[in-house]
Amino acid sequence: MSEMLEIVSDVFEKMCKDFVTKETVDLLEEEKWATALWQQLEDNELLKVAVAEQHGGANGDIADLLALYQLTGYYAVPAPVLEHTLANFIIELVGLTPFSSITTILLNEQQTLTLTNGRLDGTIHHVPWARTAQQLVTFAKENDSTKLVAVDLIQAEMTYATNLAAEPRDTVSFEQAEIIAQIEVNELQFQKLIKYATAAKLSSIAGALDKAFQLTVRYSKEREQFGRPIHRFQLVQQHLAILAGEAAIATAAIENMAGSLVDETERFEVAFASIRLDEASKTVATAAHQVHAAIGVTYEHSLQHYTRRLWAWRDEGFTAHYWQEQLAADLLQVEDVWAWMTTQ
Amino acid sequence: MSEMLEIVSDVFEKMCKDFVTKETVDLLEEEKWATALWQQLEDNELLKVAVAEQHGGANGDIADLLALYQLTGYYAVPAPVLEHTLANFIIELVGLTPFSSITTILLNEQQTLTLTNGRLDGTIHHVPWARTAQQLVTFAKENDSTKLVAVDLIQAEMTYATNLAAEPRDTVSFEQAEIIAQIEVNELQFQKLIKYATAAKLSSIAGALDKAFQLTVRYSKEREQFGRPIHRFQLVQQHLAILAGEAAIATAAIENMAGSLVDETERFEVAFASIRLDEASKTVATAAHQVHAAIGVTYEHSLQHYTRRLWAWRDEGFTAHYWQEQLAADLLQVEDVWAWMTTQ
Amino acid sequence: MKLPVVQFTKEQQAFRLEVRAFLQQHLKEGTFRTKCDSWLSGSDPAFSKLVAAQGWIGMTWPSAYGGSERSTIDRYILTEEFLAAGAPVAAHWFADRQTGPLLLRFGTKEQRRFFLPKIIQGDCFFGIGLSEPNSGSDLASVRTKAEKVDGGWLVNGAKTWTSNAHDAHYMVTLVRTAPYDEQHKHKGLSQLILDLHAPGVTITPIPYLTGERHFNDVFFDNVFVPDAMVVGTLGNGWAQGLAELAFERSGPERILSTFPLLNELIIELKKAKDTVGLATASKLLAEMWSLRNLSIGVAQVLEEGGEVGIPAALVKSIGTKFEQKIPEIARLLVRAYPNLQAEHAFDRYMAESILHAPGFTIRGGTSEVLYGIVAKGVVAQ
Amino acid sequence: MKLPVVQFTKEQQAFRLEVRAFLQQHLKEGTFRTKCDSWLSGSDPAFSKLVAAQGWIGMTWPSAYGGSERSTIDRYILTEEFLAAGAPVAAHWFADRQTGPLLLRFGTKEQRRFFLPKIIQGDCFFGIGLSEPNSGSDLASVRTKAEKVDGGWLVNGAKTWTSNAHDAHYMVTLVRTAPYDEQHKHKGLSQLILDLHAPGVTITPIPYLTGERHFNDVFFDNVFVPDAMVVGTLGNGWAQGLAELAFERSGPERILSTFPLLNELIIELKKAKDTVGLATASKLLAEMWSLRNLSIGVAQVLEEGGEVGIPAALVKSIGTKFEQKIPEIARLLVRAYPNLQAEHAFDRYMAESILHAPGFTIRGGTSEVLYGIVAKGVVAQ
Repeated sequence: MSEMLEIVSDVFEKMCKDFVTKETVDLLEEEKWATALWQQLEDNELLKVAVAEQHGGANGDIADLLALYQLTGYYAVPAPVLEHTLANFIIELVGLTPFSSITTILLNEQQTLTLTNGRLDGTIHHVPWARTAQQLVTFAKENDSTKLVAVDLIQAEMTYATNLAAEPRDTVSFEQAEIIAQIEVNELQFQKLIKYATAAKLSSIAGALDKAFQLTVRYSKEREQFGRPIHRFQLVQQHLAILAGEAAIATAAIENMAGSLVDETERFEVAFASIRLDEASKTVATAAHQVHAAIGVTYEHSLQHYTRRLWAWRDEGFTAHYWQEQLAADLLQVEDVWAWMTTQ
Repeated sequence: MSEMLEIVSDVFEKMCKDFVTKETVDLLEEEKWATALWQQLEDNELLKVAVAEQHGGANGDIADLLALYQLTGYYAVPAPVLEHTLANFIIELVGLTPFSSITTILLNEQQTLTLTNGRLDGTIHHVPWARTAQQLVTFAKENDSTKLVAVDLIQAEMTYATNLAAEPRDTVSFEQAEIIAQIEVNELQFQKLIKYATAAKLSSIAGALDKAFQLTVRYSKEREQFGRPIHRFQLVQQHLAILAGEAAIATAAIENMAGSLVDETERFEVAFASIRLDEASKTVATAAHQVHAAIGVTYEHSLQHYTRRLWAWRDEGFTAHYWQEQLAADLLQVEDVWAWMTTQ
Repeated sequence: MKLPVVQFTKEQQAFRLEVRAFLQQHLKEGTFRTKCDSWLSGSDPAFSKLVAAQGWIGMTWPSAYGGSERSTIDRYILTEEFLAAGAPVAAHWFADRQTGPLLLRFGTKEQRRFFLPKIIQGDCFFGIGLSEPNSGSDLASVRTKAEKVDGGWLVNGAKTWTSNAHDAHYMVTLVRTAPYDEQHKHKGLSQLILDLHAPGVTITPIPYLTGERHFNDVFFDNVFVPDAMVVGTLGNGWAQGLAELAFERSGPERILSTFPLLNELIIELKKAKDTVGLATASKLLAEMWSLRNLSIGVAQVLEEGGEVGIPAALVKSIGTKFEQKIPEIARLLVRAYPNLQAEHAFDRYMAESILHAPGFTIRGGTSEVLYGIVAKGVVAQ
Repeated sequence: MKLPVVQFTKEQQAFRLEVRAFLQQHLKEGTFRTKCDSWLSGSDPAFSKLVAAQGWIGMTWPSAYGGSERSTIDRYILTEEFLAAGAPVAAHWFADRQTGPLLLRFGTKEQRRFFLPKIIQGDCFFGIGLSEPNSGSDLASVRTKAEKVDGGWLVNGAKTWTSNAHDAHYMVTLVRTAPYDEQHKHKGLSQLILDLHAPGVTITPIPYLTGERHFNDVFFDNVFVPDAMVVGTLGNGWAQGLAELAFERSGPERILSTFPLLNELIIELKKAKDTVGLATASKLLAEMWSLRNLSIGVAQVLEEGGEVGIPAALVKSIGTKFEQKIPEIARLLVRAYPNLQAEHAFDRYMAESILHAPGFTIRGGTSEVLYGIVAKGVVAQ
């Protein structure tokens, strides 16, 4: 992490602490969100961290963004911070101009939108924060080629829906919608974009699972059973050790992945991280709930904000499923698996 | 279990206790076996329990045999008791005459022997106790049909080998060997025979895993660590509970399977038992060794006789692999899986 | 630990088909919609009335009270079919599974005459009052107290995690009828039948993580309970409560809570002709089959009045892990976007299963507590 | 718990290729045959001499003793390559991994001068004398005692589970140099370098379950150990021993013991063009990758002299479970008939892996003990 971003990270975390309470996250269930936080982030130019200087940003890189996304996951930030910043990062990357009004992004495995003569048609499901955003950045098919397009959502027909964590995931339909910008992406660019999008999601997941781990440690110290704090029981210690392991594994995976992306040496890091964090999400959610027992499955307790996100996020965008299939195809071509894994 | 067999079972178990010590099982490593036990079994006509009365047997059924095989597994009996009795049961079933001299059997998924004009050719691997037996009962291909054949092993070329548990599993080759008997088996008979053979193996596995469980309980009471018997530690209790569960599941599976075979209502019981006991073998071997710690991986301790058998047997004959594939094919035809499982 | 092998009789098989036909008809008519974990989270008093009309609540109880005196195995079949179909049986669940047998074993003649017919008719639901805010797995530490007054008891304190208390009429409540004694925690506990509509009772929801109403806190402020509502022997509440647990731990509801998802998984795999996936699914069926053997065996022993503490704890601990595992394996085989509101049944059952799964290995005795019970049992043998 | 991300330098990558070429050459020449769990069960003094000739034993140690002063990361790379190739490095393993670092930290100048060059030349192997017949995981309960005599110590007692003691020349032995005190078990323990060929030493094999010689009992009957062979401070043996554990717990040998099987599995799946199987195998690779990140990060912190107690315990507990899981997953994907003598590499590696797997989660700290260490660590933070 650059020195600049260390400061940005600290400020961002302070804002999360100040503006994202359990009650703020709960707002999502009432179809509201953390507008006060958003205002603060905007006022402090934190939404432009990875935007180029010529567009008024701080010129951060993908690793900087991923560090922020660990925080949005850790605090379950109920605002489209990831979507807006990632959308702008990605459209800048392909040479388009970033937006200052709220922008969302969805890069999906199944591409259901079509582009014909600059007009967009089709329906896309599970669009994060579509109801809140002004622009959507997504893929569209034009004949045999894949385009990255930006489109104004005012032209869309929308059905509100949510994921398992009550985050907005709306269904969006276009009929002959005019697009703001488009650019063709070749296979190499496509891979790069979906790796960035996957890495963004994985960073949030790592943040959420670290939080579930921290909440569990805290609870194990506060809760007493049979006259002792429960962390004194071997079976609870086993859960804590398993959680600590998954958290450590996840953190190391994310950092190695981020390092490879920023160095442009990435080969399989995103795929491996995706597969490993899918496993970690399950293990962490299970163990955290088991230690918390009944209290953990209540709406009142904040554990659910993190475990529900883990359950939701793992099945969104490019999933572990997808990356496993990619790796399987790659392995068919690999001569020696040990050399492949250890030699650049 | 019939009353007759309850008595037979008791006598058989008493002989196992008297004639099968740890040292007897160790004999296998020196290419010896429990000949004294064999003599006793023969003298007491226990090898003919399931042979028809007209052939001098006690007319037992498959459930009676399976009960004995649980005991051969529980005591790791180092003698071809299962093979000899099962071979005779099976050849009687298809209308041939049982043998009194030692007979072995191998029904294999891959049929590598061919029959031409009453002459047998080919090589068959992993034949249990071939070095000790006089006859082998096995499948052979003749054109497109499958035959059950009995052949005198004196005509075979043999290479000694063992399975993971040091039990004889020899490679046997025939060249124009004369056969003693043959009979064609149709698909229905084939299924019946391989189910009996699988059920026999599974009963031994259930016996061995019950023994591994019992040894572990005993050890947890004897062994002290940090000033207490180890069964007082929650993590050891967890292992014991898991072992108890697998043992109970395995016993119930075997008994339901045996019941369905003897009633001739068997549909998927052998397949399910095979799949579930494959899983149980892994779980039991792992947990039993973990509780025993270092002592359990020594040659001196008898645990290894049972865990090595579990590791060996699960990959012999018709394995869980095979039955899963069969069930997958069946499921394609099943209308309603709940109805299929619960309605005869 | 040998359990009997149960072969269903022709009559039992016919009964299964009868129950199945009833459920299929109501599914078709839209009386209910299949749901995972319906036995605890699917409370529908109107549906319970329909079940009662069939004679299927309290079906094993004496005819004197309106029961059909059917066997435990018949009831087992009934329960299985309801769970497999994901029918909403939560409203009458505790009265049928626990309160009835408790009253038949320990209740007075008056209690039986008063409550059992009402339960059988689907007019009287019960909650269970065991846990307290600070007791958790340590049930012996309950503090809710009942003080003797003229003609009855005054109850003060609180119970928590009471499922569906808001739909229930009464609650069997474990209280201290003698002062708490640190050295003999299990003593002085008694079971009272407490009218949830009595003055001084406050029921407040503890919303589930999905926001659904399910658990409740139940507070008692000088709630009067007549002497006639004491169950069994004063001070014997701990032992009576333990006796209930075997019924609670080994039923099909510890195996089948997520069966609708497993069924849907197989439907999806069949559609895709995915034999590799079906081979994996067959492992789940093998687990289910092996758990059913154990669970039905326990039911048979219970019918015969035998001791099943350990095998019942095994069914609970292994079965609930199996229920929990189904969504995690299903999502590896078929891609899903889990959503409680989804049209697509697979996505909906996935969401129900994932969100309810954490509770499976907690409610009715955590896996950790059960491991201890089993281990102590096998070591003592 | 943030660990550094290590990017290998160009030099390090070149070194890896150098090691790999050496191993491939010797594989081709038949100097050794790939084996699972070769670091503990593949003792071959002649091969150790070849390794020494490359300067690859004690390669991080000061040049004053013949070392190459290379980095911990270089040594990490070396070790990885040896394990991935399943090379027989057990003979010099403990001297290289533990004894050298111990002497560099706590040994006298004379001890270093005497032992380190010999170790580096592959002429001196060490065993580890920790466990005793009744100590198990409770190491503080060791009873082997050393009594002060003129010029040294007389050792009586016994050690057990000493790997490859029969090939070793010396053993770092944990003994009581002060009487056992139930209240302060950790006090009065010291580490002595004991000559395994000294009078009074008896080494008897404890055959492994395969019958192979691997573990040993080592008995001491009035064995004289000169004063000069005390390591570090008298009575400080417990603390010195603990310091060794981080080195012991987090290396690639806690991840790669069954890598030859995983590699062979992928070869088989590729042959069969089984992409579903390869997708499952890719999960194993993802686990391996994630464990390596952690393990290499710990190595880097160790290089910088940092504290790694908890992450090292995590690598050990998670890594050994991973090693143990490989044969169990491999056999679901490719049919095998595991056999130590098989021609077919897959069957042979399966047998080696299955038969050695139980030890992975026991040796060097059982998983149960490690869970306690980690939990106490995270609770204290």
